[in-house]
Amino acid sequence: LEEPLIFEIGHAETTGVDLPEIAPGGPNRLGGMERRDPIGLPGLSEPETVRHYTRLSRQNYAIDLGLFPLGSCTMKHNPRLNEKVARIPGFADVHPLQPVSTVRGALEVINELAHWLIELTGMHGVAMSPKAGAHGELCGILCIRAALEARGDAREVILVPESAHGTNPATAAFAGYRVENIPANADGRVDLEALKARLGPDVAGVMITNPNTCGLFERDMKAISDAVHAAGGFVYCDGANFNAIVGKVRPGDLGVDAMHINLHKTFSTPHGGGGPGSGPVVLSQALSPYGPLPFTARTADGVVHLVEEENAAEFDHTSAFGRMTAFHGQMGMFTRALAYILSHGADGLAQVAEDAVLNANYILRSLDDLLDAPFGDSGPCMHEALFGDRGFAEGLSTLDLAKSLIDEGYHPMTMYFPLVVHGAMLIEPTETESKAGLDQFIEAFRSVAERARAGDGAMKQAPYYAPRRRLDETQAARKPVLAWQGAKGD
Amino acid sequence: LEEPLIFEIGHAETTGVDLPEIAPGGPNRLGGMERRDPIGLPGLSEPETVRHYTRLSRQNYAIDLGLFPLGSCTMKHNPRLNEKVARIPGFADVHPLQPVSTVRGALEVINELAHWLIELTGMHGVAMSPKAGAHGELCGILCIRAALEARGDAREVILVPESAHGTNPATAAFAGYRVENIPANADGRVDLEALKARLGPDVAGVMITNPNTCGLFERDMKAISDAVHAAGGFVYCDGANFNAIVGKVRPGDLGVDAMHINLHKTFSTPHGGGGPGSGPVVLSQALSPYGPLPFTARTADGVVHLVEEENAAEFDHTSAFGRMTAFHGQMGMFTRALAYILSHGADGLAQVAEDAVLNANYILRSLDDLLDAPFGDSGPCMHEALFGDRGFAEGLSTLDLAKSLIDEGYHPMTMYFPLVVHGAMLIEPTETESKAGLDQFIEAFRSVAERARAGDGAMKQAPYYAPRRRLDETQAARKPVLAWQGAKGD
Amino acid sequence: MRYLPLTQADRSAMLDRIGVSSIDDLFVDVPEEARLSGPIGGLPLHAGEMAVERHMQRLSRRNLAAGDAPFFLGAGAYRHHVPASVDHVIQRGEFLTAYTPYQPEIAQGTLQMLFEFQTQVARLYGCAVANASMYDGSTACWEAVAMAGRVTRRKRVVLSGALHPHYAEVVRTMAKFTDDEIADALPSLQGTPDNEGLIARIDDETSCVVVQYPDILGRIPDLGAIAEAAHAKGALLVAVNTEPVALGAIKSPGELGADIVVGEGQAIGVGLQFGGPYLGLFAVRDARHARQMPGRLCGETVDAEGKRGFVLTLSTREQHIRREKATSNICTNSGLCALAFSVHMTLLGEEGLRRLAACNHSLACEAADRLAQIPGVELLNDSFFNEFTLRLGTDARQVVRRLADDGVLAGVSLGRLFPGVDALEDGLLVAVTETTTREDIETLASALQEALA
Amino acid sequence: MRYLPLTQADRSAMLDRIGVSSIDDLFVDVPEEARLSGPIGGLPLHAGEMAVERHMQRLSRRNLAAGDAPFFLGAGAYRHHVPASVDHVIQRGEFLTAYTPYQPEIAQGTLQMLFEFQTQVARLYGCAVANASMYDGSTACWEAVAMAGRVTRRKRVVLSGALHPHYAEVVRTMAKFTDDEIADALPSLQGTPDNEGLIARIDDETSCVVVQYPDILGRIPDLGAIAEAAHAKGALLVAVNTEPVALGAIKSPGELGADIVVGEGQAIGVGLQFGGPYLGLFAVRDARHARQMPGRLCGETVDAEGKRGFVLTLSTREQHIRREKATSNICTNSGLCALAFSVHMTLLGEEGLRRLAACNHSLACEAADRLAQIPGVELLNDSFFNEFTLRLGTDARQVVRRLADDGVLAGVSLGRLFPGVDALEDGLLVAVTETTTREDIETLASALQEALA
Repeated sequence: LEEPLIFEIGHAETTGVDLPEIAPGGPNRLGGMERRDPIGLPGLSEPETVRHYTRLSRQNYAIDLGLFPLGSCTMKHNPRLNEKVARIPGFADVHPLQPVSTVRGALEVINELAHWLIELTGMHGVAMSPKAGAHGELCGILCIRAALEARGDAREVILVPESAHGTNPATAAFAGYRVENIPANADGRVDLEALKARLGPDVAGVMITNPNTCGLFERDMKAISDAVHAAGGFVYCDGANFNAIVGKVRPGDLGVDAMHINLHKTFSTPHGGGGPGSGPVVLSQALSPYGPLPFTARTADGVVHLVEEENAAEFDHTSAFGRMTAFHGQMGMFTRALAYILSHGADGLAQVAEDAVLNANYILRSLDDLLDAPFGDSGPCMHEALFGDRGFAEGLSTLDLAKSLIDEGYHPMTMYFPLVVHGAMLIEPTETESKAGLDQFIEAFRSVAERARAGDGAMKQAPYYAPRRRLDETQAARKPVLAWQGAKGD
Repeated sequence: LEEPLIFEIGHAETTGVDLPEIAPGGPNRLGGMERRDPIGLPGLSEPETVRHYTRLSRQNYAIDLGLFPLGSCTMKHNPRLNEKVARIPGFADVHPLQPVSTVRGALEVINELAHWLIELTGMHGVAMSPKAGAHGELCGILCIRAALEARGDAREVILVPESAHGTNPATAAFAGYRVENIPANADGRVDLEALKARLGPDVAGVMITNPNTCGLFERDMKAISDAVHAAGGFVYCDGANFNAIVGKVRPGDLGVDAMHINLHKTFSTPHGGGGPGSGPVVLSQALSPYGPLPFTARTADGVVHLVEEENAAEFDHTSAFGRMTAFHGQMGMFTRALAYILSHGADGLAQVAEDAVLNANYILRSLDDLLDAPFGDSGPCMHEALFGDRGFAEGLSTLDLAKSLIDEGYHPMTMYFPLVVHGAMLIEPTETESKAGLDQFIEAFRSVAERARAGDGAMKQAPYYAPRRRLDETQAARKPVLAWQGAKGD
Repeated sequence: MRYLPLTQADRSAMLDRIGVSSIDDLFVDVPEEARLSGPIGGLPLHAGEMAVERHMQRLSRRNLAAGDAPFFLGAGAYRHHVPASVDHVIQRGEFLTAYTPYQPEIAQGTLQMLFEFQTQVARLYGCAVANASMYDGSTACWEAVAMAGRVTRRKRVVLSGALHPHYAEVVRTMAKFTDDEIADALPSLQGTPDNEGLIARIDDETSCVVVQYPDILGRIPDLGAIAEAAHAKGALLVAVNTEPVALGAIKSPGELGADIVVGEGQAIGVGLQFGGPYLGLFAVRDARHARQMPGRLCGETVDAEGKRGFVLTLSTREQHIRREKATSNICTNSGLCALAFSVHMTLLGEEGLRRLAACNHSLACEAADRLAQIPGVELLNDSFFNEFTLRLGTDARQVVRRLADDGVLAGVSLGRLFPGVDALEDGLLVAVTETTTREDIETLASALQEALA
Repeated sequence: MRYLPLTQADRSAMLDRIGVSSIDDLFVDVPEEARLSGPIGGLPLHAGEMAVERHMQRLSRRNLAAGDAPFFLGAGAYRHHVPASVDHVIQRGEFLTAYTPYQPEIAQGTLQMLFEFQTQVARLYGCAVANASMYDGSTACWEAVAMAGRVTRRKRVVLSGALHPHYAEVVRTMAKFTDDEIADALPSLQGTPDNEGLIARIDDETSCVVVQYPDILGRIPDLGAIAEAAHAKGALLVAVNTEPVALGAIKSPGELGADIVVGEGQAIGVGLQFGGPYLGLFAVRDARHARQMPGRLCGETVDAEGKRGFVLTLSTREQHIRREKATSNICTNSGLCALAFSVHMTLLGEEGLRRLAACNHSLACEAADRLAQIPGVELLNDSFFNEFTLRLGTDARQVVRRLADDGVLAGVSLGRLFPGVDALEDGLLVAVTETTTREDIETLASALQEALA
């Protein structure tokens, strides 16, 4: 059965909510702006609503259904306890502008999470308000810009490795910087000498991902940081891959000045089909004064304060570059992330990194006889295993392998990223997969890889067993249909 | 992907719960009964557990996925508000033996629900503790037996119509009665004259379903009751079909002495794949004194009391026939049912009955050109439409049609029940289906009915598109495998 | 109404198709005088979610939730921590809103779960076969008695005095109608269960002897000796367990020779819920007894393509097939509670169950020692798992009520369980689980000391 | 650890396959000096569910939940009743734990939902196209300003003084780095918004004028007049709505000529959550502007068999394709909040939304009249929907704090929103929704009267 659109089954007069009937057209104080025309919003009764969304949900793949081998995206299990605590009325049913005397617990949560993020990263401060990873990146780059401006130093360039996430250059550009690439060396890491050669008074900083998007730890990270600092720049670290090192390595010890943390990656707040995210940014001592408002601070008396525009001076924070968002950030994600950190504890978080790296290396070594592993000879990977499409039969691509993997019951791995590897396949199993689950996945992956090498043309039409066959993305983009075009009446 | 058993993927040392490690074998007070051998219970981590059960769940059909045309079973939408209120800690986290001063609210819920059940049925009292419909039936029959014994009248026979649910004769037998059938007349109802002829001093009572299992209202109900009462017997009414008349007709007005109410049918507590149920029994004035303990009673001061063995005398209830169960009945279902009643209100409940009957007649009249409707000519049906297999091609049965319906995306209707109609198909759409949903179902049903008439042999192997093809029930019963037979170790 | 999808236009169109002019015409078979002329007396009109939720919240606040007080009640219902993922699973619409799995092709989720559940219960109980669950422990207990009658064709039932009094009352109630003879007794207030006295009551007419393990006073009887004596007389031993967590620490009843093991499964996954819905567990040590069992059974089989699958089986025992000749009139199991139990048990696993049991026992030992220090308080039990009996030297009901007024839920008085039995009235049953904190124990100790001073 | 499935035996077997002897060997690329020698400072070891839940519960009790007090806060975040089925749907694992729908064949659930969401938002806003959501209203507001700059190629932004001050501050913050010029102002404390003053600030260099509707003081500006003036100067009108329920009662911004309509969708389905996660809504009146929009867009297409299906589209605007040339650096939407909004909106439907709006307005009118009767209290607004401004004649911040101490959450003081602006300090914003009871209004009235006496 195909699931129709709500616009095809709903009626304007149907409602799944019982509310008193109030005659329209009576006296009102709407300033003459009363709405008269139909809006075009169909309603469904509760039974129809629950069924519609239940059926829709079953066309999705999800972590609860199986492994999500998405390199760089860290799709791991979402603990149900965290869903429960986020729904405690004392957190879920609190207004952001309530008098601080009535929200001490909420401020405690923010402050406690901030504290552990600082400890886990070895940094000095943290801006909690950014709404997602890319927002956090922007926040970090703006801190760098604010710090440079504060010393009257108008630098223009941000250096970004070729293998960076697309958000990195987009963020730098959005913050008004010119983006230049840093080359990689043969073993997939930043070319330290090339970087040093490029540094100079026009370079505001570098944006580096560590572990990098090839799944490798940047061995020279500290040297890179030292060089950048020596040249008067700052080091931004993309925290997307923090899951590989949480509890094991502190970016602050490597000289990083700013790093965003995707709470939905390392700290497992649910991905939700594309958000909401949450992107706190940890900051070095040099950048902390420039972090945006609001934030929380615990004073010597143990009280946690909310620091906003009006009391920034009391907390010696008048250099804040401004405000990234209304209110205080993603509280609902903070409660989940804090519960995650406390549940795992110091031992559990280190185990997270260890098991994530173990699982990735297990996959690397279980597939590298069949697939080209471009950096496989240079030692272990971190939490993700990278392969290229060398050895595939003529005419078959990474995309075909990915879509064939769907027929095996799995979500595809990350494809064509990083750009530095041809037909890249980046696989991140995460620590929440069992060995039995990995073995099953490896078997499925080997089967599609063998078909790709053998030139099984049927792969070009995969998937066959998904809710939909391949979708025509070109048509969607050429003649965009972005809203239902039916009538607004019934 | 086939989902393995937990015994095939779990390990004795794996656990999804973090608990302190306490060394076994230390001093204890277990009276020398310490367990030493392995138990054989595999554990799974939380990610594996959530995934296992999520995947399993997707092999089920459910109301949330589609229409459930099960005659006599009233599978309707389960409001999510009811799930929410049942989980309020003040209800869900209360012990049945707490001092009554700490459970006044729980007693209020029971008493309030009891009050509305009495009002809706026009009866005098209600026994709330029975755990399910059949348990309620037993309770009602035991009330009858207790009342008869109290007047020293040892009657031996219970009369049951041929079309009755299997629980009716089983219950009567379990309560020590001999069961005799009452014949039906040509239009599918109890033959009043035959019944009258059988009544006598050995007849303890009758068990009647109204609306009956042919989906028809027993027009002569009052006359039946009068005749039974005149002969010194009692009238038990099976309340399975109360959904057809709730808010429209009160069984008490028709002379019923006892009727169980399946809260999961009329009042939509969730079916849960086979329970838990809840079967309060409403009682006439004559039977109320014999109802079992415990129950609740509100005194003139407004306080709700718990009446148990020790204070039964204070509440003038020393004739209670005993206790049906530990504690007070299905509290978790009471909260849901009360929320259901209050949500619908007097107008909504009557509308429930009206829409349920309307939907059933719509199906009756949308299919009766294609299917034999044995009582279709004698007027409208109540909340379910009954068809027979006359007109099916040789070799095709109601079962084949049912299994073919699965391939159309629906759960089968009730089959081969009531027994009085050959190849019976009993369809109850309930009031929570939309017209669009019914139209889609009718179309699917017509298509399989046409195939059954045309003799489409492929139907014999249906379903084709379900998680499983037809299962070998004979093998299951002949060589029962009722537990996993693997080793208890890992 | 938010739950009713039909619009007025739908209703008109449908009446047209049916060929009647109004809904009333569909109720033509209901005699005029039986139709309600107006709405049900006193019941208000339909109400929005907010109003209903507020009403229920208001009522709930008149209860003292166990989580809001130091809490020590047991006596057949135990408060354990239920992992958040259990509730997540049972709220999946595909489990919550599914029907009884009579159509196995589209009910493998429920069926495989039941098969796993049956195996878990059988193993926990040390039995060969368990059914797909019953209403609760007390009704399962009666069903066991009835089954023992069918197996032995005898009518005399010996109940241990230390059987939960509600369970005993259910058996007595049902037996009134089946003419079974019930030999019961009161519990003996001594540190060790009176096995000799019980054994002495078993005779050649006895169908079964029913023993709770641990018993209602928290003591752990030596089932092995009773089994031996029962079997010597041709009787069956029915073991009743109301705290499954205990079986992570003590031997299973099946291992000790019980023939039928029944119990309450509420402690694992289900929660307190003021007494219901709960989860009746029912198992037999000898697989040959399976066909005499009541209730639903799920069995393994194959489908037309040879794939493993599960079905409800041996239904020839059941009422919908056998009608008045069924082994029981039961037609419901406690499906969703069985799911909750099974999910929780899967999360625990053997290691988790053993740790949970160890943690319960160790805290209970601490609590017993602490409370026994209070002047005037005496610990009755020689053996116990997570529940024990204190003698207070005064009417424990009064003490419990007084402590409740101070917000301490002190336990279950024997007077509440056995009203009118003077010899028991100074007894207080105290249960301790992993949800009990040391502060709770201290609070109880102080409150008790004060109340007894 | 309950979340980590590997057993020690698994780990050993895996290390064998990899060919190293210990996990440490896998971290060989991490320089020795960068490895932590011990556990993270101060962080305790792993904790069970009970311990974590207790800790969080303890913290939560230091908050006063809105449901536990008479509650009148708005100012960009509104408390509405969310039907229970909304939370049920968003907890479905297939929605909750799904990834961004980049693989459309196995993400039609999320994609169809987004397509329906986009249509609902577009219709509510009176626009042609809406995107799949942004972080929240304030960031959507900045994205609208940035987009207006791209469309008009102008750099001067006129902000209405009655724009939410946090929104204005976000725009000002971002503009510092993009060199946009921001012309802003303070709100005028008068009954009707100062349209003339605003219009006078629009010039030929203006890329857009940003107007909140209803505005931060609760007044309902005549957007039509502003749109006309803006268009006459070649500028775009960006309308900002923070209370979508209002649009069930008043004309849509698109209908009135707004070019870009953005807002906060939190009020429908999402809840208060101390400010996040919320739901940024973003729509354009003219479909031709779609390619200039930021954020994800879901579009209809067909699959290889011709079946209707949905995909993320026009991604050539986005960072993962265009990198530094993208229209925004945004890469997340607020997917689960969009789902909650869409489910709630589907439950409401047009009829429900209109009723909800009518009910909010009518209760707000009652409350305004009641509160204006208090001596010393003056109602500022000539027009309002469910939120209005009172002048108290004294510092409203103090009054709010005092009432909070008495358990009444009286509203948002203008002093909190506009710190340091003396002219506004006696202003109190009061919001009233369907969750407000008449008793709440009376409680507030008495408390206010007492505080002002």
